[in-house]
Amino acid sequence: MNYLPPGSYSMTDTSLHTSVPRTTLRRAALALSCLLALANVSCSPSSDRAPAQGSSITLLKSSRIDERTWSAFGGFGQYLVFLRLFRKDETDEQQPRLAERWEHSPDYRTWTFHLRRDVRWHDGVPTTAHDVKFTLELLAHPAVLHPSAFVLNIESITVLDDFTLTITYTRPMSLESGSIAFYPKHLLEDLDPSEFFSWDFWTDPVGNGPYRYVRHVPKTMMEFEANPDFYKGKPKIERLVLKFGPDAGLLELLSGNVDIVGIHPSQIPGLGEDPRFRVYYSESNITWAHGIFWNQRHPLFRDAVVRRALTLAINRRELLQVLNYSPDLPIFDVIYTRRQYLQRQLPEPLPYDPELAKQLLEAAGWQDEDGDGVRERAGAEARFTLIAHRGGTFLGERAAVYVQDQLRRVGIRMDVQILDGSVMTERVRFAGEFDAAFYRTPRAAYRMLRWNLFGEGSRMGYHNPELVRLLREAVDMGADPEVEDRIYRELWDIFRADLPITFIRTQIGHVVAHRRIRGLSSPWRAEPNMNMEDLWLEDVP
Amino acid sequence: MRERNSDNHSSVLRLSLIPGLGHLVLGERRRGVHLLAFAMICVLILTSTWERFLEAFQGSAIDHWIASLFLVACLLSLSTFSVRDVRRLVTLGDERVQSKSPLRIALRRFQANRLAVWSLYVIGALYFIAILTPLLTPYDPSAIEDVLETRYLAPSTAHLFGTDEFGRDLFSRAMYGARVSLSIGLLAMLIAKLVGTTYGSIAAYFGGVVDNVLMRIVDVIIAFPTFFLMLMLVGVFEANLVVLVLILGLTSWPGTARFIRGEILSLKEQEFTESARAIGLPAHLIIVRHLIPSALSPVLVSAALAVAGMIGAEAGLSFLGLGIRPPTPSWGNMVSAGSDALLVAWWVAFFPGALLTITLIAFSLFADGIRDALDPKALMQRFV
Amino acid sequence: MLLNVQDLASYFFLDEGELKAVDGVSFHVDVKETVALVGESGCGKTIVALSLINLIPPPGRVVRGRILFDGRDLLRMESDELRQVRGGGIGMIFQEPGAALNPIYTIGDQITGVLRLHRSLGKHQAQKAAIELLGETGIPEPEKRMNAYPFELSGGMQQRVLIAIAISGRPKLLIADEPTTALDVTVQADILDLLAYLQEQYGMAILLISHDIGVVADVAERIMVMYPGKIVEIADTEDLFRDPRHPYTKALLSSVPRLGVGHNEPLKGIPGAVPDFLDLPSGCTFHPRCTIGDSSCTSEFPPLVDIGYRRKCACYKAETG
Amino acid sequence: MGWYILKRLLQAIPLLLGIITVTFFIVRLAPGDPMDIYLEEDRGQIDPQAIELLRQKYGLDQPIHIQYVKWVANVARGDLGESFRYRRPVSQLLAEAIPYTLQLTILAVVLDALIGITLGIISAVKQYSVLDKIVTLGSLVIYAIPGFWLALMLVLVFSVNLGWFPTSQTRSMDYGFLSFSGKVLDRLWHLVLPVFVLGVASAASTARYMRNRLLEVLNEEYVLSARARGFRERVVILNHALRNALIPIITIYGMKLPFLLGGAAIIESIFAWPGMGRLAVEAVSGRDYPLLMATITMGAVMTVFGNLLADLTYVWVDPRVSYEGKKQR
Repeated sequence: MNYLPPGSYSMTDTSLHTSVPRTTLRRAALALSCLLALANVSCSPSSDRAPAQGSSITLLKSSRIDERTWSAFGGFGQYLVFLRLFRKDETDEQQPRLAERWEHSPDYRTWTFHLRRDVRWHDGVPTTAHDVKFTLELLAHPAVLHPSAFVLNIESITVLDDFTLTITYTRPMSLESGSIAFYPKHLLEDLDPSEFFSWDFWTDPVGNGPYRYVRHVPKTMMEFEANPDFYKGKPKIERLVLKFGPDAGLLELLSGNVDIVGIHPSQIPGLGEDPRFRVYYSESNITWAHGIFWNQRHPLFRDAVVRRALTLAINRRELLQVLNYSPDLPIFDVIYTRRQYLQRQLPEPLPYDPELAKQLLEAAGWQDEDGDGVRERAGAEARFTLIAHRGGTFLGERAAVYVQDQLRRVGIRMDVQILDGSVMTERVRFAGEFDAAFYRTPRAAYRMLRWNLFGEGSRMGYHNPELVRLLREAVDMGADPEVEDRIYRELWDIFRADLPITFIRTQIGHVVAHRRIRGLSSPWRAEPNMNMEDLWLEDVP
Repeated sequence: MRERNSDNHSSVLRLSLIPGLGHLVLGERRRGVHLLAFAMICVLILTSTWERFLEAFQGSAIDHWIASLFLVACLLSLSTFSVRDVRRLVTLGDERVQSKSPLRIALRRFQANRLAVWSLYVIGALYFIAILTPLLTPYDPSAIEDVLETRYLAPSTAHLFGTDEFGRDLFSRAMYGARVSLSIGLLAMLIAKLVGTTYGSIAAYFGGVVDNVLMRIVDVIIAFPTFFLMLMLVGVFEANLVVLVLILGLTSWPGTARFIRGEILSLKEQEFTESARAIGLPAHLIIVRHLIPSALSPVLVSAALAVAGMIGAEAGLSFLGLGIRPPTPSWGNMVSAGSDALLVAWWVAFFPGALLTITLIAFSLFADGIRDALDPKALMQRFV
Repeated sequence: MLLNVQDLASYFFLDEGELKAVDGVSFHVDVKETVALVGESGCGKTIVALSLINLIPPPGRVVRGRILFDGRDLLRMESDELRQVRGGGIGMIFQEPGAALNPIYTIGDQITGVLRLHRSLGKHQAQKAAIELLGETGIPEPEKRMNAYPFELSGGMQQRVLIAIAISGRPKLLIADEPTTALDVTVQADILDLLAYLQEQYGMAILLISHDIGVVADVAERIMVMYPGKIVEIADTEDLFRDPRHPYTKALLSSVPRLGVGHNEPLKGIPGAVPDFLDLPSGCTFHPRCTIGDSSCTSEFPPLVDIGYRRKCACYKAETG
Repeated sequence: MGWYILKRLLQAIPLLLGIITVTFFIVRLAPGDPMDIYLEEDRGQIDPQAIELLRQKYGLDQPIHIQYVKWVANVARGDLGESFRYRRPVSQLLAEAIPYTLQLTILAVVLDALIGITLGIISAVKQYSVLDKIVTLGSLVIYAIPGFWLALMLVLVFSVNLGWFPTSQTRSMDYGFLSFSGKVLDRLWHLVLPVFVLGVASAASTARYMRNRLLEVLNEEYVLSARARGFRERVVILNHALRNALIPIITIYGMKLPFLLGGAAIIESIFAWPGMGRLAVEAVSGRDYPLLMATITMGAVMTVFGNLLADLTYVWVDPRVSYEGKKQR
């Protein structure tokens, strides 16, 4: 549930993310090192750590997650204990996990999975196709209605033998949504599904993954040890602790209580230049593209030239840095497929060119005649309100502050209104009550269609039949990667000409880890799940 | 002899057009110095911000306009007050006896309380600065310039309170934050007191079933922990500035309602109300006349405390991200933003919090001062 | 002389200035004598009473003078000794019986507390003695009342309890500060009778403080008249009533209503009101209200001088002889 | 006494009904669809049928008055509904959270009483002394410091810089290996900062109140007469004055509960303390309406019972107050 997919990672020096002037940094670092020296001295005897047995690391999770919710709701933690059918690797290929291999029908609706035969639950019982079917049915059970089940679109499941099953979907599916972990049928089938989220099973789970449950302290931590029977062999790090800490994990990290924290980018500067840690980011969850939605019913945004001018006026490179994003991330003006993004096959974005932006605005009739710094046309001021999310993963507040200043420089007055998530959803997607919104769009064609961003009755006042046609085509034929890429390239021209959305960024996760933890890389492009069994520890001087 | 005197008077009066000078000539040093100092501060602000002052009358920003106008109004009213006061002094001459009205006595007692007077200065200065913010801020509070170079600058002469994550000047933002916090506090308090007084009066005036129903409603509202109630409301409604003021005000009136109702009911029962009614005077007139002095002290004290309470509550909500939302600065959300970078940039969270603390302390000291000054129980009454 | 007070002065130090509540008062009380201290409300009578046991509340204190009780100066006593005098040598009754009793303790607790303190009685003995004392002060069913809380008693009963407490330490002097003011008219006489009875029984002296010269007339042998901070006239009761010398005394007497009726009425025939302590007129503080005073009265307060047998007066215009 | 308690409990029923009514309607007046939070989840496309099923599950498809009646009936049966976010019965979540909040608030009250009453007494007895001035001014200042800011600064100094106390949470990681006394100490160690932040402001107000109250009592005639009867000053203050001054403090503590709960909301959020306040804040930010309604209702119910308890204690210790609830003099 935490947005942060602690992914993995090649090293990025922390200083890349913190471009604070050097003098300040030095002063801060000096102060900080004094503080930490003190902290180390007085803390070490009564340290927060449990007695160490072999190699051990501690991961911090937001305390909204606790021993009961950590796995029942999914989220990365459960993959330590429970296996999925497959996962994606660095090259964006599906890597076998519980499933050894799989095939699909020509229409991509029916998939057959062949399971490994050497996977056992931690209590010794073999994991079979019955467990898979049981789990899928359990999650969709009317008394459970697990959030993960909302996206399954399953029509039927047939177990062919103990290690083979076929799943028929209601529509063509790619293997992308493989986030479900499977649970042991023999332990759960007699439990009451209506109490699914309260089962004691979650507090001392029996899984089949690389780590197995050892103990927990209520509302505090959960401890796991390496599973010697893991099908890939015993993981290298012997002991893992999930600590359920505060939202602001930075203090825990700096106090030396934890080794890995999924971190909100706004906290990255808080690390200063602490040599103990490295920041990694994960590019895996690129399902979403964030940007400014221009509502074309607003007179200012009706004109594509103005939208182009506004895009030119925003220094998106600097904005990303303000948001503490890595400077080597791409800037884009179009919607893309996963492959296109990861291989950086994106068209050249519009540059940052405020002078050109001003010219375009002048040409479009927006001129500052009364000299108050705000342009107007036919008596109407170039003024609008941008709505953005409060806090959280959207970074809306921060981006809005920056964009407001950028637009002011080209004579556009932007007011900002910060709203709660559900209000944002209501206003942007259902009511269309906004001038401009800092929001996100799904990358996948079928979702864009479902959202009806560009169709008839578009909530952002942008109806483009050609775009809709291409999206439909992508849904029908896009299960084939080649075809999908081609259709998307056709979409690019429309996006670049019309600029209905000025894209700012994709969704990136940030993780801070202690230097002794190796095997992480940045950018991590596989799935947003910790590949804990591949990590190892190395002592640092 | 008499003519000479009046000659003297008119020259003193002319002199006192410059606030305070007349007083100084007449030997009223304390008041003279105060007036003069205040006037000089105004003039200083006016001259040092002359260009911005003029801008106000061209641009369209209403707060800027108000600030400039306020500054002028301050100077004018200082002069007028100075002249009038000097005229009063010279005409009264030696006969200025110290007035014995309870209000005067209270005022004198208040003046004797140094802490309370200082807290009043602090509050006055805060509101003064808050109104003049558009003239005074050294930087545009939302201007961003070379973020990567200017963010998280430590406090220095260029940036008294340092800069924040966007390189915005925290001193300027704190001033704008003061505006938000202080006006919310004042407005919400006014709403609470207004609603509470009206509600309590209605309950007491009608009595009977109406009173009973109204008071049961008060019981219900009082049963909620106020902060929880505020939390729920800001969560449920989109909290912009107006809504937030309403929420703060409308969750905090029941105490006042109870108090006013109690006062009125006890006045209703007293003899003079009965006798007034007997001679045909409307009872509510009598009640209002007696209510004001008896309720003045508790209402004033609780009003001062309520402003502090509202400012504190707003800061708490904003700290949790539920009150005033960025980019509008408020002390609470500034502390919240600063808590991200507590270790590398302590100043971001420290200064707004410190200002908030100073403000709250000033209000409670001020309330304490009023309470002592208006305490109806003169110390010695019982024994002598 | 049981009590001899010389030049007693008690000031309050307020923000507004010095408040001279008692300013150079001298008088004496003989053994077994009943003396009354009379004056309008707010003239400092209570402060005199509190000064006698050195219990002026802050910010006030006794600033000078001597209080010789049984020959020893109360103001120079060690605190242990002083506590012996309080309650043991000098008993005190206050104006508001309801306020002078601790509301959360039973009558029994309060009276036995004093008995055990000053008479060193055991728990059981104290209990018995308390019941006896309550009976003696005219409380019906004293055993039952022992367990009553003050609020369960009427004002008259409360005053009797207070008297019982005040005499439980067998004091030689009982100071009764307005003992009847807060009570119903019907009860007032009973309480005064009780005081007279107890005085006889225990051989105490009584210093009776009242604003109502009519009330004390029947009980007191001598009367002292007080005007803000000062005693202006002392005389035997009959002498005073027959032949008042100080103009203030005269005014007081002329306004005497029937016994116990209509207290707190302004004085008839005296214009003006009791002056503000913080803003006293110069010289004789009575002069603005005085009918016979002249400019000589405004410079200095007249000393309290002997003007005849057992009587003193502080007025330049008072006829001697 | 039994009858009195019963009577007071019966009187509380309409109050409780009012509380749950107010909560229900405020939350239901909210703009937006409660189910939108599922659209917010970072989970891609959501099947509209699933949303519809959830809507039915939570009874949101029914008209509002039916929902209201059901809500009241359910609350009366102790069923507070199911959290949208946690998908667990709210009563379970509250049962887990309330003990933590009680730990915090009760210890804060204890700290408050220890510091506040003691300082109040000392400063009243030594009125006008330097200590008195420090206490009166200090209490004003401390009372005015916003809790969240104080908490941040204390964490900065005592947790991060000095490392004396943990930054957050309720237990250490090695809690399971500790002996019983070790466990108790560990829990207390984690409670130090939050309890201090919560308790110290409260103690400041108690100290002021206690001082004023005791000064008032010390001015009472019965205290003067106790002195006039020759009791020692210590006896006068401890036996005669203090007991009288302490009685109204009981009511103060009854009234303090809502403030402590409100303060706990912020403090718990800062210290990751899994109590009710944090749950409420989370429910607000997550628009978890069942959880929100339940925590707010629970806060109010706790306040009502806190006041009831204070009233009962009052009746018990003050002889002037009879069970009829009238104060006599």
